[in-house]
Amino acid sequence: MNGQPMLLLTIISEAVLESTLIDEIMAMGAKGYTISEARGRGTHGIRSGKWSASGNIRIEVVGDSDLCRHIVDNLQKYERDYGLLIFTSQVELLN
Amino acid sequence: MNGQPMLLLTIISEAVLESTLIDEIMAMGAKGYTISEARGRGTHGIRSGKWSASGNIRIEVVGDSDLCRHIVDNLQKYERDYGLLIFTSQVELLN
Amino acid sequence: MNGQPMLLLTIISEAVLESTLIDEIMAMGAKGYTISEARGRGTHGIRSGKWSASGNIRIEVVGDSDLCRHIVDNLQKYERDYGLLIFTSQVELLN
Amino acid sequence: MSFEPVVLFFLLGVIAGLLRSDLKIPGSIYEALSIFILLAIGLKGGVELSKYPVGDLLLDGVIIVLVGALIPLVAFPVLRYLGCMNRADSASIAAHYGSVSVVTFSVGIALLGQEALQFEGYMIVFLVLLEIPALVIGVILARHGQGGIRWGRLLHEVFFGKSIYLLVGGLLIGWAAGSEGIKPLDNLFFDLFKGVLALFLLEMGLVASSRIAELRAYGVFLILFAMGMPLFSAALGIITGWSLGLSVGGSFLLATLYASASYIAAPAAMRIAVPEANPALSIGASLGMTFPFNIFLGIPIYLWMAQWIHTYGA
Amino acid sequence: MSFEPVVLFFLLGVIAGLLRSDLKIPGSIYEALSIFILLAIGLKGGVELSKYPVGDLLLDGVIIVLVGALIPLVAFPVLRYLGCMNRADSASIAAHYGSVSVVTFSVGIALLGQEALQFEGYMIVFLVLLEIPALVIGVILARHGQGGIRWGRLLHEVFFGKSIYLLVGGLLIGWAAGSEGIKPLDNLFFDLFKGVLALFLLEMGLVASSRIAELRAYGVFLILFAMGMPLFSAALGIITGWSLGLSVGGSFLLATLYASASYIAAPAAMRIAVPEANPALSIGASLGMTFPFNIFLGIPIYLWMAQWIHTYGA
Amino acid sequence: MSFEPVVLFFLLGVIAGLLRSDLKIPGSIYEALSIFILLAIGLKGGVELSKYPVGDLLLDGVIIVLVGALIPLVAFPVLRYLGCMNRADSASIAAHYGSVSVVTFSVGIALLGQEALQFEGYMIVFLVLLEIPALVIGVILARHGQGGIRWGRLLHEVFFGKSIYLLVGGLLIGWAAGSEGIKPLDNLFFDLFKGVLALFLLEMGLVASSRIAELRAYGVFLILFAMGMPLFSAALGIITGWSLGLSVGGSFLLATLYASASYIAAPAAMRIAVPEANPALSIGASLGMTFPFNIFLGIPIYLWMAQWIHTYGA
Ligand SMILES: Nc1ncnc2c1ncn2[C@@H]1O[C@H](COP(=O)(O)O)[C@@H](O)[C@H]1O
Ligand SMILES: Nc1ncnc2c1ncn2[C@@H]1O[C@H](COP(=O)(O)O)[C@@H](O)[C@H]1O
Ligand SMILES: Nc1ncnc2c1ncn2[C@@H]1O[C@H](COP(=O)(O)O)[C@@H](O)[C@H]1O
Ligand code: NA
Ligand code: NA
Ligand code: NA
Repeated sequence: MNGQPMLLLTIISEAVLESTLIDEIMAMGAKGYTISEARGRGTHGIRSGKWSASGNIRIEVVGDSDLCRHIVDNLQKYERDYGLLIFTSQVELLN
Repeated sequence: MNGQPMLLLTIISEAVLESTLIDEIMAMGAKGYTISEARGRGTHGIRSGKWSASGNIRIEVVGDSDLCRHIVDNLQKYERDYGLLIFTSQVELLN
Repeated sequence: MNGQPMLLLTIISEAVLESTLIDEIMAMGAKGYTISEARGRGTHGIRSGKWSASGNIRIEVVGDSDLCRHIVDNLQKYERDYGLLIFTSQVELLN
Repeated sequence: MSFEPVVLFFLLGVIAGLLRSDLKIPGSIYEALSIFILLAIGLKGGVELSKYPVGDLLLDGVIIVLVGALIPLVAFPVLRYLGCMNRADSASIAAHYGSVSVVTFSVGIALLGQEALQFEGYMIVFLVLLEIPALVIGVILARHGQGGIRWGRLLHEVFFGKSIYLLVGGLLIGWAAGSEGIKPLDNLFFDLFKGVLALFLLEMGLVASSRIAELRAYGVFLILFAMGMPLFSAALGIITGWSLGLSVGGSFLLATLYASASYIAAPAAMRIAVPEANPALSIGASLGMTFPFNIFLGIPIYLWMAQWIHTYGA
Repeated sequence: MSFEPVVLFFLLGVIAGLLRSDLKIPGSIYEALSIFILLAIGLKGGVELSKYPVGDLLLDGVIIVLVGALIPLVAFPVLRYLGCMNRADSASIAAHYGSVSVVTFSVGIALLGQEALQFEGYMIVFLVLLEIPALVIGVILARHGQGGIRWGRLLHEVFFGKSIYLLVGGLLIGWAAGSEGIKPLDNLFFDLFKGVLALFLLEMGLVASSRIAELRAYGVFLILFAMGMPLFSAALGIITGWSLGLSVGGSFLLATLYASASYIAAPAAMRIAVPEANPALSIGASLGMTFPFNIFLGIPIYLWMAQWIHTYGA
Repeated sequence: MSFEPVVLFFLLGVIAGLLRSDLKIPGSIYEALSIFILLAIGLKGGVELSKYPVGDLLLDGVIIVLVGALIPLVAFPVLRYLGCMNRADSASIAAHYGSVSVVTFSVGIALLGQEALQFEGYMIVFLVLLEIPALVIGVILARHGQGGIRWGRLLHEVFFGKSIYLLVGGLLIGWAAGSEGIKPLDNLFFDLFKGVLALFLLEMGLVASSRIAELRAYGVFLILFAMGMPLFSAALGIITGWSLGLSVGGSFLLATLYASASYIAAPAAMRIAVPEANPALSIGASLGMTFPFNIFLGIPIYLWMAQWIHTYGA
C-alpha cells in the first residue's frame, strides 16, 4: 500500500459552532470534511447531547500539514469561549 | 502497555454502499468492523445527512496490513462512481 | 504546529456499559471523554444498533500514556463478558 | 385555481433552507415520517382494493402500466439527443420520471379531499405498479448493448427497497384486514395523515432548497425538461384515464402519478444499478424542480385539465 | 381461532428482515415508540386503578406474584438439567421467562377489544409487579452459593430501568389524574395506541428476524423450551385467574402475562447483573421464538383455554 | 390552588434524572417534539389572528413589547450590581429572562383549558414579538461601550433561528389558511398538542435535573433571582394586561409570558452573539430553576393574581 502520508485533523466542539467552523475550514482550502454527532465531557462540563444546546460534533479533515496548521491557527480565537478539543494524527491516504 | 501494532482502516462512503462494502470487508477476512453515521463534503458535493439518500457512513476496521491492503485493493472498483475516502493509521490494539 | 504528543485511547463497547466505563475512566483521572454511537460486528456477533440492547458506543479519551495504561488495566475485567475493542494511537494535541 | 394549504409547509422549508435557518429535521425523523406515509398510503389502498373484485382491475392495470412505460422511453431520447447528456445520466433521469412520487400523489389526494371530489380508491394500486417497470427500463436503457446487468441485485432493490416493500406490505395488510379490521388503526394512519404530510413537506422543502442551487449549475435544458416532462406525462394520464372511463378525480390522480418523479425509490435503485450516473442531476431535476412545480402549478393544472376533458371531451 | 390484524405488521417486519430489505427503523424511533407504549400502558393502568380501592387488590396481587415467581423456579432446573446449560445462562433465561413483555400483553388487550370482552383494568398493575421478583430470582439463581451479588446495582437497574420506571410513573400519574384529568391526553396516549403498537410490531419483526437465525444455532432444546414454557406458564395463569374469580378476559390476560417473556427490562438487567450469561441465548429464545409464538399461536390458544375453563371449570 | 396534571410528567423526568434512571429521550426526538410544539403554537396563533383585524392589535402590541423590554433592563443591573456578576453573564441572563418560553406558555394555556377560562387568541402573536427585542437588548448590554456587535449575524440568528422561524411560519400559514383551511391538520397539531406537551415536559425534566445540580454551584443569589424575577415580571404582566382591558385569561397569559425565561431561542442566540458568557449560568437559572418554579408555583400564582386584580382592581 503506497498511500500518501497526510494529517487527519480532528476537532471536537459544541454543535452550535458547526457552520462557523465549516466556513473557516473551507476558507482555508480544505478539500472536504466529515462530521459526526458526539457527546462528552471536558473542562466545560458535561455535554449530554440530550437536547439541541448540549450536543457536540466531531469534525475530521484530511489534509497536508500546511492546511492543518492554517486551520488550527484560525480556530485559536474560538478557544477562549467555546469547548474545543483539537488534535492531529498521521494517516496514509489511500485514494 | 505492550499492545499489538495494527492498522486502523477508515472508510468514509455514501450510506447506500453499506451492505456492499461490509460484504467485501468480511469476505477479505476481517474479524469485525465498526460503523457510525456521518455527513460531510468532498469532491462529490455536500452530503448533508438530511435524508436517506444523502448520508455518509464511517467504517472502521482494525487489522494487519495484509488485510487492509486486500480490502483497499478490492474497493478500488467503487472509487470511480462513488464518494469514498480511505485512509489508514497506526494503532496499538490492546485486547 | 508544535502540538503536545499524546495518546488517543479508543474503546468500542456495548452501549449498556456506558455509565460503568465512564465512571472508571473519570476515576482514573481523565480530563474528559467523547462518545459517539456506533454499530458493528465482532466475535460477539452483529450489533445492529436497531434497538436499545444492540447498540455500541465509541469512547475516545485523549491523555498521556500513564492514564491510558491505567484505564486499559482497569477495563481488563470487562473483557471476558462484554464485547470490547480497545486501541490507542499517537496524536498531537493542539489546544 | 385550486390551492391546498399543506403546500405552504413546503414553502416554509424551502425558505428556511435558502435563508440558512438553523431549522433542521433529524434524519431519523425523516425516515419515520416516510415510513408512516408509505404504510398509510398502502393501507388505504388495500382497504379500497378489498371493496373491488381484483379481476375487474386487471385490464385497466395492464393498460395504465403500458402507457406509463412510455414515459421513460420518451424521456430518454429527449435527454440523450436534445439535451446531449450521456447514456447513463439520460437513462437514470428517465427512470426517475417514469417512476412516481408518493408525496406528490398524496398532495393530489389532499386537493381532491378539499374540492370534495371522488376518485377510484384502487388508484393507489397503480402507484405501486408504475414504480417497477420504470426502474427496469431505466437500467436496460443504461446498459443497452453492453450486457452485464446484475438482474438479481436490481430486482431485489426494486421489490425489497423500503418504498415498494412498505407500499405493497401496507396494501396486503389493508386488503386482508378490510375496512372493519383496520378501524382501530384509523386514528393513527388516516386521521393524522395530512398533518404528517405537512411535516414531511416541510422537510422536503429543506432538502429541495439545497437541490435548487445545485440544479442551476446544470443549465437551462434540465430545468425546461423538469417542467415540460410532467406536463407531457400528465396529458398522457388525463387521456388514458378518460379513455378508461375513470372519474374526474381518477383521471386527475393518474395524471399526477404519471407527472410525478421519484426521489425515494428511484435514487436508491439507480445508485446501485447505474452507479456511473450522477445522482445530483436526477435528484436535482426531480426534487429541486419537478416536485415543487407539480405541487404548486402542476397539480392545479392537471385538475383543470381533467375537468376540461370530462366536460368537453368526445 | 381469534385473530388480530395488528400482528401482520410483525410478519411484515420479519419478512423484510429475512429478505434483507433495506427497510430499517432508526434506533431513536424505536426508543420513542417504546417510551410511548410503556407510558400509555402505565397511564391506562393508573386510570383503571383509580376506580378500585387499592386494598381490595392486595390479596390478589400477592397470590399472583407468588404464583408468578414459580415460573423462573421451574424454568431454571429445566434449562440446567434437561437442557444441560450452564448456571448463568439457565438463570438468565429463567429470569426472562419469569418477567413479562409489555407488547405481548398489549396484543392480548387488542384481541380482547376486538372480541368485545371485558377485563379487570387493574391487571396492568400486575404487569409491573411481576417484572420485579423474576429479575431478582434470576440473579439469586445465577449467584447461588457464590455470594457477591451487587444488590444496590441490581435493584437500581430493576426499579429505575426505563421499563419499570415508565410503567410505574405512568401508573402514578394516571392514578393521580384519574379518568377526568387524563382526558386531554387521551388523543395521544389512548386513541393512537393501537397504531403505535402496529409500528412497534413492525420494528420488533425486523429485530426478531435476525434473532431467529441466531437461535437455530442453539439447537432444538431451546426452541422447544421457547414454545413449551409459555404454554405451561399460561396454564398456570388460567388456573390462578379462574381460582381468584377473575373474568374470562382477566384470566386470559394473566395467562398472557405469565406466558410472555421479557426483552426490554430483563436483557438490560441481566447484562449488568449476570454478565457472564450469553445474551444471544436469552434474547434469541424470548424474542426470536417465544414472542412470535405467543402473538400468532399462544394468545389465541390462551383465550380459548380461558373460555374453556370458565365454561367447564368446577 | 389550580393544578394541571401535565406537569407531573416534568416531575417524572426530573426524578428519573436525579435517580440516574437509564431513561433517555433521544436527541432527535427532542428536536421533533420541539418542532411540533413551535409549529402547533404558531398555527393556533395564526388561526386566531385571522379572526381579528390586525390593525386593532397594533397599539396593544406596541405597549406590550415596550413594557416587556423593561424586563431585561431591570434584570441587568440587578445581576450586575446586586449579584456582582460580570457584564457578559449579566447581559446574557437578562436576555434569557426578557425572552419567553413556549412550553411555559403552553402549560398556561393548558391550565386555562382545564379551568374553562377564555383568553384572547392573538396572545400567541405577542409571544413572537416579545422574543426579539429581549435578545437584541441583551447583546447591546453585553457590548455597551465596546462596539463590535455583528448585527448581521445576530439578527440572522434571531429571525431565522429555529424557534422564531417556526413560530412566525406557523403563524403565517395558520393566518393564510384560516380556521377552515387548517381543519384537516387539527387532528395532528391541535388534538395531540397536550399529549406531546406531556412528552416534552418529560424530556425537559430529564434535562432540567442535570441543570439543577449545576445551578447549586452558583450560589444563593442566582437561585433567588430565578424565583424573584418571574414574580416581578408577572406582576408587570398582570398590570399591563388589566390596564389594556384584556380578559382574566389574557392578563394571566401575558403574566406567564413575561415571567417565563427562554431556553431554546435565547441560549442559541447568546452563544453566538455573546460567547464569553457562561451558558451554564443562564441555562441553569432559566431551565433548572425558573422553569420548574413557573410550572409548579408561578402559574397558579399568576392565575390567582389575575383573578384578584380583575375582581378588586380599580
Ligand atoms: N481528554 C479528552 N478526551 C476526549 N475528549 C475530550 C477530552 N477533553 C474534552 N473532550 C471533548 O471535547 C469537548 C469540549 O471540551 P472542553 O472544552 O474541555 O469542555 C468535550 O465535551 C468532550 O467531548
Ligand atoms: N479532505 C477530507 N477530509 C475529511 N473528509 C473528507 C475529505 N474529503 C472527503 N471527505 C469525506 O468523504 C466523503 C466523500 O468524499 P468525495 O468522494 O470527495 O465527495 C465526503 O462526503 C466527506 O464526508
Ligand atoms: N476488527 C475490528 N475492527 C473494527 N471494529 C471491531 C473489530 N472487531 C470488533 N469491533 C467492534 O467491537 C465490537 C465488539 O467486538 P467483539 O467483542 O469482538 O464482538 C463490535 O461490535 C465492533 O463494533
Ligand atoms: Na412519473
Ligand atoms: Na412471563
Ligand atoms: Na420573560
